[in-house]
This record gives sequence, structure tokens and C-alpha cells, in this order.
Amino acid sequence: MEDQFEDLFDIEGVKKKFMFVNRKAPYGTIYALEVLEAVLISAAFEQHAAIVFVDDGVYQIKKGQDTKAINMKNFSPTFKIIEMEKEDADEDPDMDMVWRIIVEKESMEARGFTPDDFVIDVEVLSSAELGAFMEEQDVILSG
Amino acid sequence: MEDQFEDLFDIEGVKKKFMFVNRKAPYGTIYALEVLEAVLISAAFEQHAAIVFVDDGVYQIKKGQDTKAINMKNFSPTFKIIEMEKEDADEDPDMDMVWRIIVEKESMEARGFTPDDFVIDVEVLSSAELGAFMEEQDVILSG
Amino acid sequence: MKFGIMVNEGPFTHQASDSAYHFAKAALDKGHQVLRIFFYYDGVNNANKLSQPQADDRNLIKLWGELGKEHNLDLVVCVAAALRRGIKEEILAEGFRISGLGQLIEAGVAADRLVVFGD
Amino acid sequence: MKFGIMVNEGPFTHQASDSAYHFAKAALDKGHQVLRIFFYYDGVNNANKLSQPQADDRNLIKLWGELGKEHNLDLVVCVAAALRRGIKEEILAEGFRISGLGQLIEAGVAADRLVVFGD
Amino acid sequence: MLHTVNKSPYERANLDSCLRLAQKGSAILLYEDGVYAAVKDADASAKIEGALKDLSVFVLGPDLAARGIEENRLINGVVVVDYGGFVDLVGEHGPTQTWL
Amino acid sequence: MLHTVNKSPYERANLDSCLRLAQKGSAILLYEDGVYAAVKDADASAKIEGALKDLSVFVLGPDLAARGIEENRLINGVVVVDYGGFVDLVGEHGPTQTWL
Repeated sequence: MEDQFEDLFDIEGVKKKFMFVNRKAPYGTIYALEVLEAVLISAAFEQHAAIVFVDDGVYQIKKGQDTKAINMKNFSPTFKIIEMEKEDADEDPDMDMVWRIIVEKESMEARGFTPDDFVIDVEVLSSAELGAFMEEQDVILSG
Repeated sequence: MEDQFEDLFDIEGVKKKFMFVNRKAPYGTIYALEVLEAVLISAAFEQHAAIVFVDDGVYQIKKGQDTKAINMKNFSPTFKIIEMEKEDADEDPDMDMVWRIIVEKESMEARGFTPDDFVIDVEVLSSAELGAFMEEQDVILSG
Repeated sequence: MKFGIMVNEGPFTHQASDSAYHFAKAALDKGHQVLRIFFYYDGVNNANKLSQPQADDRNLIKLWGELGKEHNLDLVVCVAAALRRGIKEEILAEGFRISGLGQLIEAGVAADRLVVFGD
Repeated sequence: MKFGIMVNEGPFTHQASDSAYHFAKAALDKGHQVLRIFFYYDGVNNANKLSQPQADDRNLIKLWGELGKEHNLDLVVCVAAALRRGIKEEILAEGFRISGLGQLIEAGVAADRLVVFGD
Repeated sequence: MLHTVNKSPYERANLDSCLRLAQKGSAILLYEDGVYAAVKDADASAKIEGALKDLSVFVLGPDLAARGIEENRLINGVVVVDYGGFVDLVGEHGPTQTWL
Repeated sequence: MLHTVNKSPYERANLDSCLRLAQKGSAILLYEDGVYAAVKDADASAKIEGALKDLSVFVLGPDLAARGIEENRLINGVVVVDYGGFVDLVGEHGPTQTWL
């Protein structure tokens, strides 16, 4: 069945700007975990990616998560993999893939956090800056 | 399998006060519809019931719902059945079943509504009154 | 004390079923009775035996079944909610049974406390 | 114009799948192309063929299948999300196929617009 | 670009976040439970009334009708569209951000 | 009675509704995403700080730990319990209202 659709998807060499908007807290719902899987797959397609944490999404990257007592999978180590993908993209001159990991300043501060609270290095953008950057995207995925 | 549990449920003649708390708007989610099914079943068990509309739950009983263009089932006529159940309970001297249909005043007014906007007759209680009444319940179901 | 528990969401998208499971387990550990666990709304998805979580994740469907077996719990899936969502006998996990919504009201009447878990 | 559509919730609990369906239909009616509809998160429940809505309610699982057939649409259910939630070939509704998450990214790359529907 | 909001302004912060980030000149579509934000003379009305200074605001007619919200209760300046209009909005603007 | 709140105070109105209706002397348990309301020095802290005058407030430890919220970040007066403590709270109080 897949074959009949193949001609629709001639994407060889096409490069787009993807933004993944994370607005939801971890564990209370699964969205944070499953969107990460989509982020990782986008690397295989060598697409540009902005991984954005806004509103309760900033809780996803809080340090010190320990899920033993709720018996759920602690997925926060996955953010380290995303950080590595970004570093690979930054350092490899042959790879035309720009990744950015962004936290909205207003959301972070409202929750009493600083960048020291996070498991990964992030760029901090104001809502105005993030809003303008959002306009530059080709595809925005939220979940 | 059911039989083995039967002795746990010797509820003959036991009468409790049930409250059904409706906080969710209709159609955006299914909760409003499915909680109504639970309300109707509780009548078969001749239990006391308070059907409460608070927060976005007040939108459930808004007059004039027409779901043709979204192709979903318009369930607002079901509230008429609930109103009839309540009237039956009120009028039948042999039936020990008190039903109340309550809207929280603050939620109604915040949304710009008056009792004229609703498909059924409601009692309007302030948050303080409703909060006190909630304390008197035996079972509170929310969904 | 006799508890009844209502679960309104499935085993993955919301934490509700996890919280309900830990609550039920803690209640049983303390020597309380859990009369019935009633799965309503998307909660019926807790009884889908085809569910196959990742190897390093918990499997709530199995955990519910095991807890039910250990403590002879009555795990009831609402038939109306289940029909809509395609949870039928042929994919019903061990330990669950499908029955009517009246079983929820009955649990509310019979239990000292009914606790709801949802979204 | 070429559209891609992502559906994040099942066919009952949230309106997302209804909205996505009406959007897809309207786009096709206007002569646009819909390259792919990708079902992720609880959206995979849109492909459960056991689902049996009430007689007076819409049946989105069927409606998606019929729309797919009429317009030769690619209705893709994410395999990882589906495995967790117990949506497997044996209960997969007609017109859907199960495939990888890469198909979502591919749709995003190939389409002029990707629109997300969810909760 | 197009921002879409499908959540009630009384129950969720989605619309607030949308309005915080949306740039001058962009469009917002209210649909599903988001349509309640378009009702005038209510506690949440000020959000969309304020937004209309910088943004164009649309609301999905089928969702209004389902919820029994009469068009004469809408904030002045909000434009009602149907599903076809929704498609047009997506087509006419750049990317769509769905505020889930 | 016992009120339970499992939603973030930044994203949902559940806690506001709970506090509007909760009577003096009743108890609130924050769990799942509701635990974020128990964090001090944050924009939502005032809600629970105010509530503590009239109500007892509990927070579920396992949900705090999962989310990496250290106990020294909690508002003074909020009591941490485990699932057993949750069961006790339900048992000790009258009906439980789950603010979904």
C-alpha cells in the first residue's frame, strides 16, 4: 500500500524548519515523551529543528526527576541525546542541519526557574523573540 | 464472575447522596455526555442526586445547540429527561428520592449567562452555598 | 474501610490510571477493602490486552490484572463506554469483566468512599 | 495546495478527530491535495475497527475509511503509539495502515502546510 | 502566520499563551471549546477585544452553532468562518501553530 | 471533606475552582501535575499560601520526586504524603471531590 503514495513524497534534498512546541508537564500526560520520539526521528531526515519549551513544557527539562515511586519511565535522559544531536549538527561542517533548544523566558521565570534548573543547555528567548522566530518556521508540531 | 462479588454489595434500602459535578464544556470532550448516562442510571437505584454545573459545565445546558454542521450527537435534549426524573421524584410521595439541578452563580455570571439561557430550570447557588452543600454529599462523581 | 475506585482515562496518555493503581495498592496494603474498580470513559482502554508497552516501561494492563488476582478484585469495564471505544470480549485482558454503568452507582452506594481518577 | 494532517486524539473523548475530518473533507472539496493523515498519541484509536458507536452517533472510524477510499488518502497510524495502546493489525480498520513516525516528518517535509489537531 | 486555539479561555491558559507570542498582523482561529473566547459581555471578552487591535480573529461557525452561541453574542470584529474558511486561513497564512 | 487537584495551576483553572468552593477546615491534596502549585517563589505560589490560612494542604511525594521538585522548594506549611497518606486522607475525611 505504501508504494502507491511514494511519488507524492519526492523530498530528496528538501530541507525544512521544524518547530516542536512543548507546552505540557511531564508524567501527568504522555505528550512530552511521545513528542521526543518525533524530534529524534526528524534528525534522521536531517531537518532543521527548534525544540521549544514554553508554559508547563519547561517542567519537562527540570533536573533531578526520579520516577521510581510512580513506576513510570523517566524519560528526561533522552534530552541529553537531543543535546548531542544538536552538538553533532553544530560541529559537523558537512551537515546542513541547524538545531536549537529554546526556553521561553516568561514561562521559566513564572515557575521560579533559572537555566541552572535544567538538564540541558538552553537558549532563553523572550516571548516577543520566540513569537517572531515561530513566524519563520515551515512546520510547527505541538502535542 | 459477577456472583462471587454479590455479597459485597448488599445495598438493599441503602440511600446515599450522589453529586455529579459537571465542569466541562460540551462537544469539545465527551465527558458531558457520558456523565449524563451515569446520572440517569442512578435514578434506577433511587439514589438522591445533585446534578451540578460549575465552570465550563454551565455551557452544557445552553439553549439552542445545533450540532448538524459538526455531525456530532446533540445530547442537550437529555437534560429534559433529567428534569422529568426530578419532577417525578418531587411529585411522587412514595418515592424517597431528592434530585436537585444546580448552577453555580459565579460560573454562570462569568460567562455572561442568566437562567434564561438554559434548557432546563435550575437552582442558582453561590460558590459558598454550593461548597457547603458539597460537604453534605456521600459520593461525588466528576468527569 | 470499603473503597470504590473510578478510573476515567487510559493507561498511557494520562497519569490517572497509574495514580488509581498506586492508590488501590496502598489501600489494600493498609488492610482496607477495595470493593470494585470501575473503568469509565477512556478508562476502558486499561482492559485492552493487545497493548504492548516498551520493554522499559510499566504495563498497567497487566499490573491491574495481577493486583486483581492477588486480592480478588472486581475490575469492571463499562459496556457502553467500551463498545464506543472498541473494547470487546475478544481483546479483553485477563481479570477484567464488562458490565453496566449501574455497577458504578452500586459501588458508590456500597463503599464508604468512592474516589475518582481522571483528567 | 498540499496538506498534511496530524490527529492526536481518539474518535470519542476529544473533538480533535472530528475537526480534523471536517478540515480534510473541506480541503478536498476545495480541490486541495491531502498527502497524508498521520494518527499519533491516542489518535491511533481512530483505527480500531471494533469500535461500535451508538446508532444515532457518527462513526468516525468508518468515516475516515470512506473518505480515504474516495480520495485515495494515506491514513497512517504510528506503530510505536499504536503498540502501546493495543492497536494492531488484527483490529485495524479498513483504509488505515501502520507505519513509522518518520512518515509524519516526511509529510511535514512534503506538504505545503501541516495542521495538527489535538487536546 | 495562523494560530489556532481550541480550548476554553475560562479553563485553560492556551489563549493567553497564544496572545503572548502572536505577532502583530497574524491571525487567530477559535474553534471547538475555543469559541467561547469570542463571546462578548463575559469575563474573558477582554482578551479577544484587546487582541483585535493587532490581530485578525476568526471563529468557526459550526462549533458556535453546536454550542448554541448566537452570532449576535459575538465580539464585534470577530469573523465567522466554516470549515472551508478554516482551510483558506491555513492556506493564506504561513505555518499554523495549534495551541494544544 | 477532601478536595484533590491533579492539574497545573499555570495551565488549568481547577485549583481556582477548588479554592473558590472549599470550606474552612477542609483538606486539599495536590498530586500529578497539581504538585506544581506547592512550589514557593513562583507566580502561582500565592494561591496555596492564601489557602493555608483556612485549609490544610497536602502534596504527594512520589509525584514531586518524579518531577524533580525538591522538598526545600515547597511552600512552608504544605505537608508531603505518600500513597498510603493519600489513602489515609480519603479515609479521615468525608467525601472526596476530584477536581477534574
